[in-house]
Amino acid sequence: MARSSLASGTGKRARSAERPSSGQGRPAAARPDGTRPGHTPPPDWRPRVDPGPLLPDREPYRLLGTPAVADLDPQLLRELYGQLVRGRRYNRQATALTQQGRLAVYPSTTGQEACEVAAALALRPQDWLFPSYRDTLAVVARGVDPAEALTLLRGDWHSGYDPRATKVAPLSTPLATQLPHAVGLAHAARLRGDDTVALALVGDGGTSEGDFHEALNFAAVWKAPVVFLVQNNGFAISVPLDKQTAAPSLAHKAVGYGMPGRLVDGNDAPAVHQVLCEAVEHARAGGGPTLVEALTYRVDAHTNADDATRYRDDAEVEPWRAHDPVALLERELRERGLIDDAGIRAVEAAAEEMAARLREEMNAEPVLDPMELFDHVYAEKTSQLREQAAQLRAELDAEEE
Amino acid sequence: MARSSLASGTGKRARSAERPSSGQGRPAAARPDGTRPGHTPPPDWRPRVDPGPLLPDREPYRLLGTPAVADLDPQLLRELYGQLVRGRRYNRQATALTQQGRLAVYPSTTGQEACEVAAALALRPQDWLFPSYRDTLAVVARGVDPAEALTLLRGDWHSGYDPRATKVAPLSTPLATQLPHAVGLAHAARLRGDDTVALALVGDGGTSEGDFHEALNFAAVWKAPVVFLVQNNGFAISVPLDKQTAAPSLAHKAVGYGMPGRLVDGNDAPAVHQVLCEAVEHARAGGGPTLVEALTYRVDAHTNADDATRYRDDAEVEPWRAHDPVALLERELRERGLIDDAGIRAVEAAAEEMAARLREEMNAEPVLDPMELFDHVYAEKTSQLREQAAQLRAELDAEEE
Amino acid sequence: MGTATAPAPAPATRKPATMAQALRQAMRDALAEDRDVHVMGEDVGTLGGVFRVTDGLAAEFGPERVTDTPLAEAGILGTAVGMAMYGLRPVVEMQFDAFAYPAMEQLISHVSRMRNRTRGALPMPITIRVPYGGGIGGVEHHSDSSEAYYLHTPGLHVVTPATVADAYGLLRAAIASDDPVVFLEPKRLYWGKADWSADAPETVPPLGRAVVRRAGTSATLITYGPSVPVCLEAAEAARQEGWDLEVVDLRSLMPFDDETVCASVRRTGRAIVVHESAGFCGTGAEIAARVSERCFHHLEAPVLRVAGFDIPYPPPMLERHHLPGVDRVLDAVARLQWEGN
Amino acid sequence: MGTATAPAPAPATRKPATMAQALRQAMRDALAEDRDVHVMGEDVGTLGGVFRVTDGLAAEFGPERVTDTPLAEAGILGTAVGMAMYGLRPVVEMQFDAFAYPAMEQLISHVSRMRNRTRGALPMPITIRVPYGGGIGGVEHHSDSSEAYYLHTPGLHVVTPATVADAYGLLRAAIASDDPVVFLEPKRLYWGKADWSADAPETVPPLGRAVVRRAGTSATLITYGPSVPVCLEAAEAARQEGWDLEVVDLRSLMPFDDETVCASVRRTGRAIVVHESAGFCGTGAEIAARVSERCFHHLEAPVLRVAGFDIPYPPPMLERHHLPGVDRVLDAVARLQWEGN
Ligand SMILES: Cc1ncc(C[n+]2csc(CCOP(=O)(O)OP(=O)(O)O)c2C)c(N)n1
Ligand SMILES: Cc1ncc(C[n+]2csc(CCOP(=O)(O)OP(=O)(O)O)c2C)c(N)n1
Ligand SMILES: [Mg+2]
Ligand SMILES: [Mg+2]
Repeated sequence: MARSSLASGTGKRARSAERPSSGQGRPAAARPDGTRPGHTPPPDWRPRVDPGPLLPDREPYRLLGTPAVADLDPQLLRELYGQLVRGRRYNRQATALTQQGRLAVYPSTTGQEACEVAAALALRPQDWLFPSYRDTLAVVARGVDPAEALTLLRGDWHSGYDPRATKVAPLSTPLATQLPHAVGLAHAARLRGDDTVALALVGDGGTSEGDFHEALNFAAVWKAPVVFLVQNNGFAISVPLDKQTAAPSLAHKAVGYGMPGRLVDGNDAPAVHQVLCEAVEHARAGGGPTLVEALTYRVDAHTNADDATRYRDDAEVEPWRAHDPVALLERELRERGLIDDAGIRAVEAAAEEMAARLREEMNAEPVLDPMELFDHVYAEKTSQLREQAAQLRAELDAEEE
Repeated sequence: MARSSLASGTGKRARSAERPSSGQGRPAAARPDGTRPGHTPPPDWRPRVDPGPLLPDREPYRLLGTPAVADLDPQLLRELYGQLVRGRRYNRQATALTQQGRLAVYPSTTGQEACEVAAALALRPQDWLFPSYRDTLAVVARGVDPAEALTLLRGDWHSGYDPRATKVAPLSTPLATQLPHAVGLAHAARLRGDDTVALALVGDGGTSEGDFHEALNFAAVWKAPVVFLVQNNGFAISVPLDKQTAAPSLAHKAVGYGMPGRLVDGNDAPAVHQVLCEAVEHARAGGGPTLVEALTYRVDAHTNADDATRYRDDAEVEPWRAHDPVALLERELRERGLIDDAGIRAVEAAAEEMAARLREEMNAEPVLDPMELFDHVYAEKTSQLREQAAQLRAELDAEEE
Repeated sequence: MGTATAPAPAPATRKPATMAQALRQAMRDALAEDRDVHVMGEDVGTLGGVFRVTDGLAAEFGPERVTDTPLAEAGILGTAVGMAMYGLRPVVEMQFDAFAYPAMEQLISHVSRMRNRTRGALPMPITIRVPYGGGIGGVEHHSDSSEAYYLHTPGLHVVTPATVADAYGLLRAAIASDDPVVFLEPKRLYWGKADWSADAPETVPPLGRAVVRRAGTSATLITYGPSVPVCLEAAEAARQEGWDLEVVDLRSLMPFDDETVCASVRRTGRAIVVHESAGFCGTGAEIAARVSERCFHHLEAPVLRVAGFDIPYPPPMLERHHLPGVDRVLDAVARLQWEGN
Repeated sequence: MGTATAPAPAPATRKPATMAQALRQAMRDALAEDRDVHVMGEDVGTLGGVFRVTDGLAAEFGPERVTDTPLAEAGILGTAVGMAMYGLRPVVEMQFDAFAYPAMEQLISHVSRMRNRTRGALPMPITIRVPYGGGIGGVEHHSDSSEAYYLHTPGLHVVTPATVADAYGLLRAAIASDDPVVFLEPKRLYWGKADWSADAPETVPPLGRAVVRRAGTSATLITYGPSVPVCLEAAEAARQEGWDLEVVDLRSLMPFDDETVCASVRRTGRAIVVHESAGFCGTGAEIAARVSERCFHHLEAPVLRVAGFDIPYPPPMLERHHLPGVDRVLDAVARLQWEGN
């Protein structure tokens, strides 16, 4: 049990590159590299893939404000902008609905609209989106009805839209648990010969969960056509990133799975969109999964029920307001003359219309049938559930009398 | 939902390094780097640590057969050798005991003795070892009684030694679940101001489990004094490494946690020992955790109950037999004149003696008290357990009549 | 049970306190008295927990004693196991009932078995606080009652308070216990107030003692946690129908207080178990089975169960149809085969 | 139950087959008939599983249909969920009972709830095969009986065969089910042989039907899986004492066949539930509770339970003291308050 004298005890680490190579007299003749015959390396070893290309971008990838933005399709930029404005308005409206008691709770993505919108727009019709609980906006941007997307948070049922019809998985409340689902679905599609890609969203906090790890590993081993987008918005409720990870960046986790990692400015909508499109098409082409980390910020509190002043200063939020995804794209569009005041007013009017329709729909009292509680537990009710349904039926009838 | 025209669709990835930088005429004056004022990077971003130093060795680190071995303490080399021979003998003896029905099962570490022994010898008395189910040999090399270490596998109780007295955690059957324990213990020691380090062992298969991920992440965030040694022996039962991971190496996983990764020839006992000692002392000095991947090979079947011919050829095993940890070190010692035939015979005789004692102890029928089943479930028996114990007592009494 | 009772009460004036405050006080006192006590979990530090139960503790005891962990429940419980191996007494918070599931492997395979595995060498003095149950309008995964999983896992204690005073006393006892205790906190009772004094908390019996909350003669309602107030209300309402119901608050589900429960049922001759979680293989199954066996010749009617339906916890707008309420309890009382029925 | 019965039997000669062989045949037939069926798990491919239950399937159907996964149970079940979302029918193997615990989160939060969550849009036709139970001399974590956890989780079916023919039929029905089925395979019956024909497997009733394995009049033994042979043996032994015991093999624990069970108990007036897993909050609790309620006026004695003790599963050299054996069953029968007792 004694500690040997071999340990340097200094904590310094001898890297292979730094290996002492000045050999003194050796019993057997040394090879040019200093090793002696009969002393072989482990037989099976070779680097399995070159880690170099897997390493993420040195700095967050950006397009807005760079020369490269000139190459982008103006139509796309306008579409992104329209969705951003609509998304911002959606977040505001949904938060207002919580104050009016029309929604139980709403986790806002104000400040994160670029990620939400770009994720939805990066997909083709046959692709699937796997949102986390915060990503109602991505679900809506993908085309799900704005009110149906809020069913979970209003509380009349769990998932309000049809995942098969919309190709949007249910909003996943248990963090990171939706990631293996995305991998499994993408894998299944590939086995069937379909060219479907799955895009899964997760937060910075969610990367700490075991399911994150298992999902990324399965995806890489199976070369599943799946893209993981981590929205690093700086917080998991109150817990800042530096209590969550010590990694150089979350995108660096990709290397350990053997997939490429990308780092992108999450408030630069065209940049997020481009990086995601590249990853999605790479997956579609059989290249396997990608991990994308988008750097963004949760400008609102965790939810309307949260008090963010308990864990952060407004001073921390300010610079992010200055780096606002909507404003950034608007400036670019204006500078390039791709939009004018009238164009902006039109976009805002469309967003207002969406908000008005949403308000109206959410103000209608949902019609609920308590008996539905028993309808979907199994394909067919068990005799146990038939008995329990009869009990509730009787209670409801008695109430009505 | 439509796919935008922005995506290149080629699957090619624009790296930040490859970003188009040739700017045409731009609406606003560009900065030297091509970006324009008002277009800022995400405010909070900086690379959290430099990933460079975290990247593992380019090739498995080796000492045997290299000039560097001349700097090692001959006494240590002999100690390692003695333990390797003893370990090899222990593996053989334990496997024989399964054939004689004295052990329920034995997962052998033949071929992996260098890792097992080096792990035990890298620790100081105040340190803790967290073995996986396969690591009986490391437990014994740490000083636990060779027969007590086999209690689990003989089946008279679960853990046969006192973990507090020996500073060896119970052999952990559920894979990777012991890793968070090691982190917690190391963290607790640090909080108490003790200079204890925990060394946790896990297999290549075990790295796929969520607990592996969560443990490494906690360790890095907490800067816990813990070292993770992955024995990559090529297989998880029948599943080869390439169905387990697509990573460049398992050591590359370190980068994603922000801890250094090391890659070492797992059959080179002095190299494993040195790398582990450095990592252990680095942790002790407050430097935080290290992930070490040792490349080795499971020469025997998974356990005595396994039939390895179902999933691998003998041709695959052969080169590893040639890269045998005992033979490698023996050659080095002989070449350096650090051991002669007599010395080897002495080492072998000591190993034989250990084996003979083990045989004897394992041949004795253990004395078991069925009533002990109720003794350690809680600090004090619940009334429920008192009733159940009384029932068993009555049954046993009736049997005796 | 290796538990401590709370410190002896000193005379003090009581004032209204919530269960959340009493729980916080219990942790505060435990942290102050024993430097081995550590509080850890998601958001328990700076934020003070999503229910504010740990509010102020990090400020008072520092981030090493009250720690915001990474977001990984298995990691939280798994590292707590290691801390306990070293002699600490971790108090772990699972943010919500359903978010404790990722930690099931650590709970079942290690927390509950480590003492037994090592013949007592490695006890696991870990308290696992789990806000549980429904009735708060929570969205999916925020209203589960998972006590039956824990109860079916030998080696765990399972405790749940229904009053402000018990919240303090039972949590002190749980933290003081040398065995792992799953401490279930009824979310919808967090903000209920009662007159209570932090300076003179009542002493409580060791874990494993039920209490008769209301004496009665017609039948016994056996219940715990969030269903205790429901049963007390039902008992009041039942007086109008001529039933005088006894209400037993189990407080500790494991160890289970057979003595108090069976004494009550033998006295009344009738029993109903009331709880929120799904009935099938739930706590009520165990209680009905053991009461039926132990009190067989005293029973005038079968032991009935009023439990949640065997369905996933419903969306908030439908939860009232799922939760056992006063009416459902009274319906069950009416089915207890009274003379002339 | 949305289940299919096995294909109609064609005349064929029966020969001895093991339960492992019948299970393999069931998967083979399902794989051959339905290209959406996929078998996945640790070592199920090349090796054919540690119990060889999937032996030869990878060779026959290829590694995309019969897949060796990475070593991560939550990942296995979680990816199976995604595969089921796309319309496949994954048959997942958990290598041993206790190694299914890391997948509990996926099981409880998703597998069991996805259909309900999505109003039927995303059914989960997943079969989760779990070798379970003790009596094989397994070291720690290799002998658990975890059915009660599954039974307490609404949305899951739980099935366990006790005979070679049922192994085939129930597994076919499980794979054909549009709902998730936890399929518990009694390890110690894997190698038991019975005359059976792969060409003419018996048809089996849909999931949810118990069967009377032995008719009797004195009392009913209610049991399943590995305890069925124990009960049959006990029933034989009991004849010498003058008791004629009926043995009900539940086969399907959820749905639970109240009809068959209660009909039997009403006939015999006495009942004992026998199973290996810990008694507290175990399957026996549910059965005793519901039988006591439903057959109250027919019961001559309380429903008794013969179950594993409430302790972690013992080391192999002590397991026989834990497992409910013939003697313990007979002791319980003797306690059934016979005339003159
Ligand atoms: C498994 C699980 N544990 C805990 C929670 C409770 N919870 C809800 S949101 C949240 C923080 C999530 O942070 P992050 O992943 O960064 O996503 P963000 O909220 O920032 O979008 C927590 C802890 C949960 N939903 N699921
Ligand atoms: C959580 C868990 N799942 C499955 C098993 C069953 N099992 C025992 S050993 C083994 C393979 C382990 O492979 P690896 O981690 O490489 O370690 P090695 O056996 O090579 O030492 C498996 C799957 C287990 N013990 N624990
Ligand atoms: Mg976040
Ligand atoms: Mg291995």
